[in-house]
Amino acid sequence: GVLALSSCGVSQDAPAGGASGAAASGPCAGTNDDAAAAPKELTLALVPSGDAKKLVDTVKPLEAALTDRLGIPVHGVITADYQAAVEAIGSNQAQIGMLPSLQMSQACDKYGAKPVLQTLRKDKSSYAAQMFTNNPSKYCTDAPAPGPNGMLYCNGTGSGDGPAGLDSIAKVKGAQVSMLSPASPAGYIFPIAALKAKGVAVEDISPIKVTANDASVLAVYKGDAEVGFSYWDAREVVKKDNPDVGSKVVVFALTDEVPNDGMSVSGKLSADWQKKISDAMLDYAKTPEGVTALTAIYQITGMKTADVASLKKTQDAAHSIGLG
Amino acid sequence: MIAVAATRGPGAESPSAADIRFNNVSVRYPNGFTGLTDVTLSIPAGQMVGIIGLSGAGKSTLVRTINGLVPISSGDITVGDYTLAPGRRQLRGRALRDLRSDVGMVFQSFNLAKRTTVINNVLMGRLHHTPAWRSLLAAWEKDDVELAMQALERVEIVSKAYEKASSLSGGQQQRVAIARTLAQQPKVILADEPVASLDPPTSHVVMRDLQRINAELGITVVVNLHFLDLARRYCDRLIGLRSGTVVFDGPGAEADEKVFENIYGRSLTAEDVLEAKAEL
Amino acid sequence: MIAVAATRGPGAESPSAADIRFNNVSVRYPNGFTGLTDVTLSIPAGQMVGIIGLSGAGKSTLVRTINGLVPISSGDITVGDYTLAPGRRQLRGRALRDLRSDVGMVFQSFNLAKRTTVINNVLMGRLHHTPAWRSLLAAWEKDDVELAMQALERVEIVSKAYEKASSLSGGQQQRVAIARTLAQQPKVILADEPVASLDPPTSHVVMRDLQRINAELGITVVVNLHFLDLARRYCDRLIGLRSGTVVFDGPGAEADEKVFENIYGRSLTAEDVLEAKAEL
Amino acid sequence: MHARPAKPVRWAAKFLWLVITAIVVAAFWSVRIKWSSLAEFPAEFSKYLGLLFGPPDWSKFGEAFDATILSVQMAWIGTVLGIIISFPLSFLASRGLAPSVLNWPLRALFAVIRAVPEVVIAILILSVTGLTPFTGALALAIGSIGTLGKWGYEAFEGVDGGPLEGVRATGGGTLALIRWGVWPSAQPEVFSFWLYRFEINVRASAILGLIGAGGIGKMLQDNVQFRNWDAVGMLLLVVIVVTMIIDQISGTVRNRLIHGVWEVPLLRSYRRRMSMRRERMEP
Amino acid sequence: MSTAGAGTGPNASGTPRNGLGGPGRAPAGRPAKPKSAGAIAVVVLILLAITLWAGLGIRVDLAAIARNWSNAVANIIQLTQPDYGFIPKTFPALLETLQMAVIATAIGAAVSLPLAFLASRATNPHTPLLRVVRFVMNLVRSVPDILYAAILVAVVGVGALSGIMALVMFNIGIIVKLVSEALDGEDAGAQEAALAAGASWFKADRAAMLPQILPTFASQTLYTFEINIRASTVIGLVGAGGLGVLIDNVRNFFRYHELSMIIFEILIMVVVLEMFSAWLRKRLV
Ligand SMILES: Nc1ncnc2c1ncn2[C@@H]1O[C@H](COP(=O)(O)OP(=O)(O)OP(=O)(O)O)[C@@H](O)[C@H]1O
Ligand SMILES: Nc1ncnc2c1ncn2[C@@H]1O[C@H](COP(=O)(O)OP(=O)(O)OP(=O)(O)O)[C@@H](O)[C@H]1O
Ligand SMILES: [Mg+2]
Ligand SMILES: [Mg+2]
Repeated sequence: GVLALSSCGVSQDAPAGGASGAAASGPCAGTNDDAAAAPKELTLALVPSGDAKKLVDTVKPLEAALTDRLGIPVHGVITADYQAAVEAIGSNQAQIGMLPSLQMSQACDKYGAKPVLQTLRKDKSSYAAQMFTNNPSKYCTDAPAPGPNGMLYCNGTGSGDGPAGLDSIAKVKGAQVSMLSPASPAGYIFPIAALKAKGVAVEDISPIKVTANDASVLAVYKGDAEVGFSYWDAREVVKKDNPDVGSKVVVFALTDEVPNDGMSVSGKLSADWQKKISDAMLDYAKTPEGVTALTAIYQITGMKTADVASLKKTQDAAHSIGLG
Repeated sequence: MIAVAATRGPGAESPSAADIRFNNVSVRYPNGFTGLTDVTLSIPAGQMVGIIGLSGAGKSTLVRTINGLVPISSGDITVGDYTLAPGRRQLRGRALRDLRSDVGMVFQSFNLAKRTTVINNVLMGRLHHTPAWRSLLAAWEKDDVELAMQALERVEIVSKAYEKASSLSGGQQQRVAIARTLAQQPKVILADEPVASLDPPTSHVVMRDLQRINAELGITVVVNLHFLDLARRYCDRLIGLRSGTVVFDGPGAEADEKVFENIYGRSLTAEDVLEAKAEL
Repeated sequence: MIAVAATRGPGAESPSAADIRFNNVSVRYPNGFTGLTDVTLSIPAGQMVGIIGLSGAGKSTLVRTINGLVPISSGDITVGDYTLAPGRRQLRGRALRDLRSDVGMVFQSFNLAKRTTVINNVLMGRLHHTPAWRSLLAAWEKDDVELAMQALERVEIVSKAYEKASSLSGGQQQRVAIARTLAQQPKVILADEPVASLDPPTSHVVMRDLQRINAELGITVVVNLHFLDLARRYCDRLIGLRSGTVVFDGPGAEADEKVFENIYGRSLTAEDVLEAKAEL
Repeated sequence: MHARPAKPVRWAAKFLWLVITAIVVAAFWSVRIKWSSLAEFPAEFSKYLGLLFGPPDWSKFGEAFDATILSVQMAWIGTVLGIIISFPLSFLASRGLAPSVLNWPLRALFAVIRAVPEVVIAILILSVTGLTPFTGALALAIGSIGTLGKWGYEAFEGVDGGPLEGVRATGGGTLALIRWGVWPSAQPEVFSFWLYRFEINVRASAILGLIGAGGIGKMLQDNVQFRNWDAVGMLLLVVIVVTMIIDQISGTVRNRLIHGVWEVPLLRSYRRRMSMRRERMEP
Repeated sequence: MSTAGAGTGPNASGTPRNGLGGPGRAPAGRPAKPKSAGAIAVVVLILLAITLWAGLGIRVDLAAIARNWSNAVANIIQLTQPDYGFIPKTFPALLETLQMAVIATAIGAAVSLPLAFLASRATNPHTPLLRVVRFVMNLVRSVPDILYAAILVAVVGVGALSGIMALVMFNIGIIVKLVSEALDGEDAGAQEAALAAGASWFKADRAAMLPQILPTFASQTLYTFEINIRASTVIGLVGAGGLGVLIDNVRNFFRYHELSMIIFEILIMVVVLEMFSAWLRKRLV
């Protein structure tokens, strides 16, 4: 085995042919397979950005609505692992994926999975990643003030439009920081890219790894970390169980805008079915029940057709910190 | 016993098929130690031969060359129609297994599969004649089971047939080992110290068993012994080994104190045995 | 040997401290089997006693009750100042260890720790007198090492002191076991079939060793034997066991064929031994 | 004539000890750890014990129990498949039972499998069987092949040579040798490591929950993430009780197979062992 | 077993038999073959039932394997092609994993050895203590390693320390189990001899049993070292450092050639350890 392996070493960064070559040339738009037979059932893979337990309960209406509209059974599976979700879509084990922007690009580059929809939150198709702390006196240059949702913000972050407050982030050096896996755009890539731009390397902070945005908030809320990364504003998810999170945890910086997560469909479906699925989802997102269910899952307020070019921003940010 | 004799198949036709002849046989172990030096012997079929000698003299080595468990380094051995030769010309594969199925062996340490039943152990003597799938599933043929039962009856331990071998006493295990050899219907039986660690009456019983098998079934018996009185009493012929060479070969009656002293390199009872200890 | 004698500490003062007395001793094993029945015996200090009997007669059981390895069920045994009693009154803890340090045992299967050196095995005999931390670190006291070396010299195997026990031949291992017992400086030596599986000359050497230790150091020796000639030749006194009861007790010279037949329940050499086999 | 030998100095052993000590010291010395934080450990630990068990949150017990059972099922199928595949391969990997052209590639295969992390195995498999517990079971099965295969050939090569010789001397072929010379001796050891691997798989299935295979791992991870310590405490108790019950059952089965008695390991008495030992020593 | 031992006691049936004498000896009756087939069938049925139950529970779908096996091929091929250029970047993580594994193995082995002696019936005659130790060890073993890591990360914070502590707990479970089982199976003759010479149990265990299980102990310790290296992938999942974090990083960006390189490095360590273990065993036995 040893010999066999060593005889065929390759360089990771040499273009290996196939779909991955697309990364270098412009944005990936995905493929379809019109020869494919109509699917008899569909699997929807969701990567949780919130409490997966709640996701299980809120995913039921979504399953039902899609089943109803498509006429074949659709069932949702939650995986906490980004790579697992992408591989599942790539191999047509899951046909629909609710994925963060980076994984949408990856699934497209690697397996031709078509990015069809992007979510809208408060009518925005992008959002900022935030940095927050339980030690505002260290990171805030002005007094924290309540934003529209009643939670505390400083350094001009209350609007939710990034970038903001990035001048104070150099102080993060040496702190305990809760962050998500390196594949998370808001929980890792954009904040780390912002820190790098200010001269703080990953090695300069001590990371506490969590796998969901609200867990990152909780880590700071409970004092396990001094600073945390998440999307804006993940504190709202935590607020239900911990009403004082808005006063104990203060947001002090916002990164560049991150393209919203969205929905990819397998490239092994016919264009016809890809469209059917995307239409069904769009249609559902317009109904009142749809809005309620989607809000419960991801605070989504609507859906729109994916902006393939914007998705690429995440990949570029990842490249800037030596990932991807 | 008659039953066993009666069921001996066509393989038993000519006892002369089992003459054993050593021609200038030497054995060198892989570590360079010489176990046997230039041994030339002829054991006619149907004889009962005892081999005696000090511990380490090469008794086990001699006996084990006969069924190829120890490969020889020079010379050759013929056992019936088979020839054991050194090196490249070694007997192997099918031919070696054929030879071994003709030569039964009783080991000093019994070499039973302790965790399986007595009858399964005895049936191992039939493995040579059993198709692979049968042996795999332990789906023994009726005839073979019958043969094994008769062998157990012969050594009078049939009542333990379905007990685990590990639950038997040493003497009982030794009998199972003999039964396994009988079930094999061999032309030659090799026995490596079959009575070590048995009490005197039991030792006599086992030796007598071997003697009867030899006399009644005409099977050649080669037996290693530490007990001179047993050797003299039960064997037609004694072969004395010392440091891998034959130093005595003759009828038991001829083997007197002098001969033993020669074989063992010292007096057996003298007061000065302490002096001899250094050799051990 | 003189050296060993000379280093015998104050513990050796009065040999009479090691008289062994059995009073109506019975042993019932946990599974209900009765190993000894109502044995009454007295072995004065300094005697060399051989115990003979069929396999399973209770020889090992008898010997093992003396150092408490097998607990007795009724009666009592006194060994010097110690009394072994059944049940609640059992000797245990410190007192039992004190008794055992006075009683050396040579096991049939040698019971050496094969993976450590010969000298470490011999030094096990000194464990009773070694503080726990020293035994933990194997930081043996000089005097103890000296004693162990002398014991090895006595059985003439000192040249192997630093070899692994597993690399020795059977006879050599038996001597190491004896040396371990000697290093213990006991008042009594119990030997459970110390010559089984040794060749005749070696057996004589071991028996003579025991005899000399008995004669020169005044140590009581109780030895289990399967070999009648050895028993008769080397022991002051023979005790015959059958089914857990004493059926003979007298000097070796008195033990003739008749006595043996009684002990073994059958003739040793008769032609009808086959009849007796069913018992085994 | 019998000079006392000088106490030999084992240079190789001394050197080996020196190297090992040096490696350990170097590791302690170089690792980036604030050893001082150990001082707070007892206080911190008791605080968390309080959070975990003071008292546990039993509200999700039903769900936890179901998830644990699913993990056990995954582990069972994983173990059974692992055994079915590794068992014949182990024989082929044993020196003396199969030609060395087979031995070496198989040993290499076992080593490769052991080198690949379970998560990676699981992700390769999920592209075949999807985000299901079955994927988890297959991942455990493949992981099991690596260890069971290795333990297998070690056990088969380690069997007592006596019975092997016994079979050889009757003229039996290789298959007979395996069936009657190797298997009866290796059997108890093999059974016991099958059971042990099952135990490992029950615990390893916790990791596979993360990738969507289901079972207790997902629940554990979620609750740890959100610092629901009382729920973690409950999960911990469920896992411990279930695995301990399995352990006792398998131990009882093992006692039956090896010693021929039905006995629950935690209750087995000492006296029993002593009498069994005596019998072993005196055939 | 024990009943068979009593039954074979020769003197049980010996004396009366002898009286028979004469040529007309009754042939010992053949015993009937015990009906073990029924028991075996029951066991097989139970095992099948459990397997069926488990199979239904996890929804076994063998057809999917036949249908989709080719899906994994491309990734597996990538995994067989390591990117050697990646080696230098793995060094810090590799070093940290090795440090953690060495420290955890050293502490684990040192703590386990006395515990193993306390957990074996062969070396600990004190039944209540034995049960307590065994119970605690069962407890220690039943907690999943990932949970140790997760809880310790919460207790002592992120980093090598919590990783090491998790590995130590894990190691103690393994070594104590395997070594105490080896002790149970070890020939206790030498220990009996030491006891018969008046040694206490402690001394007899030290002098007679320790050398006997040293090869087992050494090989199990090396085995746990191997496990520690592999477990670092799990430990890394919760942020305890080492190769695990690196693996997470590369696999999330589908850098399979780099992942392959890491696996290759682990493989080398596994093989070297196995060879060393075999060599050491041979030396010690
Ligand atoms: N596999 C082996 N490799 C090297 N030397 C061996 C091997 N087997 C036996 N010997 C050596 O060959 C010599 C003869 O051994 P053998 O077993 O034939 O003696 P023996 O006469 O049967 O002795 P015993 O009465 O002790 O059984 C001994 O010195 C022994 O050490
Ligand atoms: N631990 C035990 N439990 C039950 N029965 C036992 C035990 N140990 C020995 N026995 C039985 O007690 C009887 C006497 O055994 P013992 O070992 O004393 O015999 P022995 O005279 O030494 O025989 P041998 O010559 O075979 O060594 C035997 O029948 C044996 O089966
Ligand atoms: Mg021999
Ligand atoms: Mg005995």
